[in-house]
Amino acid sequence: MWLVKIKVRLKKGVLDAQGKTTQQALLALGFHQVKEGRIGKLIELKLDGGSREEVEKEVRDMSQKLLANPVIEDFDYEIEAREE
Amino acid sequence: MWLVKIKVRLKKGVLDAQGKTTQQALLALGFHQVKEGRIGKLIELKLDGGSREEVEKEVRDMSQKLLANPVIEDFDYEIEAREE
Amino acid sequence: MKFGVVQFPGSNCDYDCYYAIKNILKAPVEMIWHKEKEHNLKGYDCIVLPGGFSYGDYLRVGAIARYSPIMTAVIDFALKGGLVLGICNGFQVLTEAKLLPGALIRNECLHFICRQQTIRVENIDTPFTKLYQKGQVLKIPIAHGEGCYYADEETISELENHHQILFRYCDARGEITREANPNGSLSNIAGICNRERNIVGLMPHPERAMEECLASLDGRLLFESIVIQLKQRQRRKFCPET
Amino acid sequence: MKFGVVQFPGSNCDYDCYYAIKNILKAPVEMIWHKEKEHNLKGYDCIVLPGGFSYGDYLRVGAIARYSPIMTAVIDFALKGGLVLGICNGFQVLTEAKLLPGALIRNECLHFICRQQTIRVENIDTPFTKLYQKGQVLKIPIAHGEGCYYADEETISELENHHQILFRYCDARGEITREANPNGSLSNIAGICNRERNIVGLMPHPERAMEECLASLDGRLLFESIVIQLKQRQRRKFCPET
Repeated sequence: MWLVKIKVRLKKGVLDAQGKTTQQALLALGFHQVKEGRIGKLIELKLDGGSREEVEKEVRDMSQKLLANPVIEDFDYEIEAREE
Repeated sequence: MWLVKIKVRLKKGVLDAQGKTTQQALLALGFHQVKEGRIGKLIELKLDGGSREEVEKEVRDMSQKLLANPVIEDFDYEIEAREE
Repeated sequence: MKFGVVQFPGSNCDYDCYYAIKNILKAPVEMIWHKEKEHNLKGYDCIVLPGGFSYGDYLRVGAIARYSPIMTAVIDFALKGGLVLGICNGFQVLTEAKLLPGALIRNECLHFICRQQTIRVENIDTPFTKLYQKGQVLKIPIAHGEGCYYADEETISELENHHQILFRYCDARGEITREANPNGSLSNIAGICNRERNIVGLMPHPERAMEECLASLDGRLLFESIVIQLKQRQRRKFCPET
Repeated sequence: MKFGVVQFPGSNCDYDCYYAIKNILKAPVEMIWHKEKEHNLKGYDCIVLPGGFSYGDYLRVGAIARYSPIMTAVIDFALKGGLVLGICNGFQVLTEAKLLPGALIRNECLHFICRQQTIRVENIDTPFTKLYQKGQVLKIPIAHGEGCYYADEETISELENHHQILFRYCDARGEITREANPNGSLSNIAGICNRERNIVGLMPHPERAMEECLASLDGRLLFESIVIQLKQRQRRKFCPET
């Protein structure tokens, strides 16, 4: 069993309205040190079987096809082996 | 300057409709190995000044107040020092 | 007697509420802009948090609206016993502000739901439901993507034990079934109140079920319950001996 | 001649489109359920992807709908030259399916916008806009939370160079200004087509601006343009010598 953590972030240059609003809300709450806020997705999948290399190939493939939109998003990932 | 990565996940037991739908979409796309899918948030903040301890205190505080809702979500975080 | 309807950026049922109170109830009502930090809500008797997509539902539904400047006054007003009604997004804001327990999460089904829904009146011992009958089945529209009520088991038991569940999703005959639950809410919960019974949140839109042309009048008694309650309060104020 | 309107789970403007085509255009139209994998869209001349919140907008708007079984047929139909119109969520699905360039992201302003909007017709050399006049200002409602058009600079230049920008947000006098831009779209883009001009996506809802009672008739010419195009095609088919 593999645990895969895929992090999907808006590309630099793409307006992150949610991140900006959250930063402003933090400032309004008195957290004046917050210089920037960005919000991405943390997608965690459990995958069956295969070698690490196979899993890695699958993860790239599903990220490019569905999990991230390359027009606006970048992704990276971590793969961990897990006991059942 | 500090870069803080806050990961907000739905608690175990809270229905993750988005994660489930995404898993089903991956299965429909032929990624049959996907046994579970969960979707959380990756909140990345840049913070000014302070010691690591101070930043950690701030981050806990803002997570509890705004970034995560303890009724349905858990959070953890990483703090990295960054050159300007 | 005066109602106040709070407007957040992204509120879109604010005028529905305003219209319902002013033109159908014929009760005094004013709009209150969310930025009014210094507002103490003096002179208001019931505050309505209307539906919509406040702040685009960023982060979590209701999360950012909860820290709007006006909310300090709303919390203060509520904790002093003022009547507060949160509808749809307003219910979400009330849970985020911890004025009501639990949270609203994404619908179990895949999508935003917008349709007529039957709900059953579970408790009438509140200023918001006194004119209904216990067990009465109402037809009230729902329109939400995040209306699945969630709380831990302990909280749900507490809600039950203190008769805080006011409305449950039901079928046309009033049966509380899994099929009649549109969004996966625990215990089919559609609306609750706090233990003091002056704060109510519900996902259905009673303000959209108050005229013949909208296919149901079942939302009317909710607002009329409030008006009667406020009139009684007023009378008590002027004739304290009664 | 036949229109088809695709229904995804969470589509909610499907009946608006169906009604507009059937009752106002008086053209043949059928609903197509998203699960119809084997559907080859034979007999259809124009496919409409309607607005709504397909699959609750999970992951990204349009992302999951894009992999619905019916989309294989839609892509095939589109690449063979069939007319495809994506409105609002349908536009988002078309970009996710890469039938149109770019992406739609969250509105720059904080919230879901629902209002009348003026847009300017930028190009009339398409089957969807031929009955308009270049520069004409239309009043068409918008209703979206994720309508901010984004593409990299190169793509925007290409869209310009190939006259693929069909509609831009403008003020009442037709000026393309920052203030008239409701959602932060690059170059005020409200609608585009592909290079072959048979696939169009736009955020405004022309199907909601086709009757007097809806305060604008400006959406009508879009659908009537399609009908005229299809009639011409049909004529050519039967009298190939003309």
